[in-house]
Amino acid sequence: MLEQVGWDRIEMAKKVALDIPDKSYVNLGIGIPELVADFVPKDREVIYQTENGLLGMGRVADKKNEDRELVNAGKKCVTTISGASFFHHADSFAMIRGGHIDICVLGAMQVSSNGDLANWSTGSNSIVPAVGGAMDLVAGVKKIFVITQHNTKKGIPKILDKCTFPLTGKNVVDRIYTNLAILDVNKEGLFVKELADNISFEYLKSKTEANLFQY
Amino acid sequence: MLEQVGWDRIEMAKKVALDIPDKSYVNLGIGIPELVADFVPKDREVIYQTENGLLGMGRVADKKNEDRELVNAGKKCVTTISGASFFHHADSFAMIRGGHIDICVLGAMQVSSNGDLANWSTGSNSIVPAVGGAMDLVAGVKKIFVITQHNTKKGIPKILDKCTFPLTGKNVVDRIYTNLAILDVNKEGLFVKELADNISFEYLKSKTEANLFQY
Amino acid sequence: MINKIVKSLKDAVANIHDNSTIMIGGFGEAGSPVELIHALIDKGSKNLTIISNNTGSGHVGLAALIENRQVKKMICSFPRTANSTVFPQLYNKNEIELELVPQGTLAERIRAGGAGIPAFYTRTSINTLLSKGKEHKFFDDNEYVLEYALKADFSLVKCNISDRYGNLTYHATARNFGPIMCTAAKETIVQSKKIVEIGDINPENVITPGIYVDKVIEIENPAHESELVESQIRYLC
Amino acid sequence: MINKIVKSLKDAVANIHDNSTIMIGGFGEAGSPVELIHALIDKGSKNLTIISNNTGSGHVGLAALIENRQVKKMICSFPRTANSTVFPQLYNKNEIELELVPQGTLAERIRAGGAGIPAFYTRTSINTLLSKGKEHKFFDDNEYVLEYALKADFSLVKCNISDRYGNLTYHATARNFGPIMCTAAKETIVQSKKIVEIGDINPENVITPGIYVDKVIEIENPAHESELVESQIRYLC
Repeated sequence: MLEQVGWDRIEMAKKVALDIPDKSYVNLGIGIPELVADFVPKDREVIYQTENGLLGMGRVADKKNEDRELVNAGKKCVTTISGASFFHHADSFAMIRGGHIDICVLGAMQVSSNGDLANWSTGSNSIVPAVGGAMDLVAGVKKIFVITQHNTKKGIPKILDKCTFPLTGKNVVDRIYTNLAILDVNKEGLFVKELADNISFEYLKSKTEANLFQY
Repeated sequence: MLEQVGWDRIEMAKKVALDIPDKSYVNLGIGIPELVADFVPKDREVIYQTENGLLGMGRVADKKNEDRELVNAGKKCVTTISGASFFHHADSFAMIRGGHIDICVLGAMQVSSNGDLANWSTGSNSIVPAVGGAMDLVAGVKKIFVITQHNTKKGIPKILDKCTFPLTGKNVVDRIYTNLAILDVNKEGLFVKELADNISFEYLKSKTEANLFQY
Repeated sequence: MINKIVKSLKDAVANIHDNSTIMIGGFGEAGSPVELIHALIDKGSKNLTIISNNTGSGHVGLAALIENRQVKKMICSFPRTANSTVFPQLYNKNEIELELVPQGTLAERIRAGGAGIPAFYTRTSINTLLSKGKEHKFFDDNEYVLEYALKADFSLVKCNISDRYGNLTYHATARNFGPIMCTAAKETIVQSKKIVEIGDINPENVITPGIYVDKVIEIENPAHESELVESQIRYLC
Repeated sequence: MINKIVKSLKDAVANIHDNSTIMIGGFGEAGSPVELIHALIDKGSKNLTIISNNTGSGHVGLAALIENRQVKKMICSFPRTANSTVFPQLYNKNEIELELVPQGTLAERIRAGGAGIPAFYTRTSINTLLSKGKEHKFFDDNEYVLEYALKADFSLVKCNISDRYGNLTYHATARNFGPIMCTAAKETIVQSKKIVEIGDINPENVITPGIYVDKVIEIENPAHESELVESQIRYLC
């Protein structure tokens, strides 16, 4: 395990959580994004959609109360909140594609300075390609937040001038939350909204393969 | 009122009813077609769809038990059978367009020898055009039965070599039930399946503006 | 807190503006949001494009909205029904526009509008006047016509039971266009016979998930359009 | 009399033939009709094209069907999940075909198949490998891709409650692909946890109207795929 530089996963999730407004309808991707719900301030009422047919997803189910047919997109057993609803897959993706979800938080393999996202394939032939609902989400949801480590475990930048992996969507990401910074994807490029504790702009630049701007 | 020649409306409806097989899913148009359900033999279980969102339509409601929000396509108050279901308009026409209904019985202004149907407009500018679900039904339902007087009140033939009114659909009608005969629409043209009581083939021909064939 | 419940019909229609495109639910009177339409008459917004299956009857509800000259154009499948005289009269005088759409195509275009589908192909209306001038394409030797999504600025919908999240259930065939119209408007305004607590509607039985609804107003005893028509009531501002 | 209830799993899958295209419901194990899939393994039909969101896990259900070499091609959105080894191994040896479809496009293509829509436009997959070579078109300055309907010879679906007409309700997120798959097959075969009398399901709460269903078999206590996988059970003929 590498030494943690900047924010840890929990701190990253907290940063995303603070940017989710009251009354939002939100879809959380598999992995780190799932942590976000725990940190949304309690005075905000946020409704979570899971693309496998549930609006009003609650917390992960206790081991004792697991229902194998009540799962989230990551196939974890979850619960429902009061006021939830179930629907079939075509209706669920109509909700997504139709622009009704306010925010989607997704993981990433690579993000480019113009908001291109690559998170489904490395392009390698040795791994079975799998896309799930990622392309539908980036095409349909109003705002796309990406939460990701700034660099791979080997230290390779994931924030790039141009993605080298096959794209999930072009020009779709609105904001990037990494262990080093929060970056806004603006028309002019990537703007640093916030630096992680003890991270300098110069350090951030050295870990990034894209132009960075300061507000 | 003209003297009734051949079958009356009830007899026509009975002829259609006998041709509806057990276990059919059927949509009945507004007007004479609505009479058909009364005459389907009791040992056949037939399910009626009404395009405004009900599968399992029952009989017309008693005056006392009318629910203005439980209506058929003709906006008459109806009832439901046990085992009915409600759905919205897009789902209802998905059922129709998707080829799931076995038989639709419709009225007609004109029918041509190749099965073209005109039943929505005379082409006159003085009447507001209205199409309803007719074009969807003829495009989607497996078998289209037309029930109509053989001639207009003025004696003008409604069964023609070619429709003069704007079409509802081309080559869509499978069988025509009139007061004078039952006609099959075959590839080779109109074939007389049955003549009404006391109606001769010659008489039928004299009332029809299309070639007629005998089996 | 999410609370979509509004307290007055005036608040319900407050955002509707001149030149809006408005979807109005209902198949004849079943599902017609009469009180919301009357509130829109009171508000007086003009130059409206209305998407609704019919054109109303008598001199109440949608017919009254048209009679009050608030409607520039109707998009519908069946503009004449029993007791429908207002629209035909204006239409014959060329004082209102009509886009006639087959009922199933109308429903699917509305669904498409809500589902992020800009256009789809259908067999309906092939070889008829209603597909003339539209793009055609063959799939497996059958000809289809390209139909475009319909969207609206507002939808006015009547439901049976709702909650503060905007979850809705409907009654019988009053469901008709309601669920799809809720999905296709920027602002969806719903009149509900009853408002219950969240959690009171079984999640399995919700027909319209709350995400599609912006405002809900409780109208416990909505008027029956046919009774108003029979009583020869005229609702005009 | 309409009676879609069959008495044995053998009867349920009796018509399935070699070279069929089969839709199989489920999102992971939620909604997966394990008993029907095992009946299909028993039957041994070969050269199948399967449309399902995933490719199964362990050595039971869909994974076992694939392992038994009955499947020529998978059409799915996410062919690898936890404990999914059978498909990846065959895929890497080029012994099974894959058509990868974004999940929402997969769902909409199935709905289109059942709804008589031969094709529709969607924004999903624009500017990606998955829209390469497909027809593109601009609507209001945005680019969309044309996607085609999916239909099947058979659908295998799991539901919660049903009746002899084939009306269905589902349980929680096991609903997923079931309702749309029921509409898109020539023959729809359903396993139901409980069969009730007609009339026992409220018409307002029916999710799949009976018209879409051909056969229903009661499987009161269906196996949980994850439990079978944890027990390392192998279902092979």
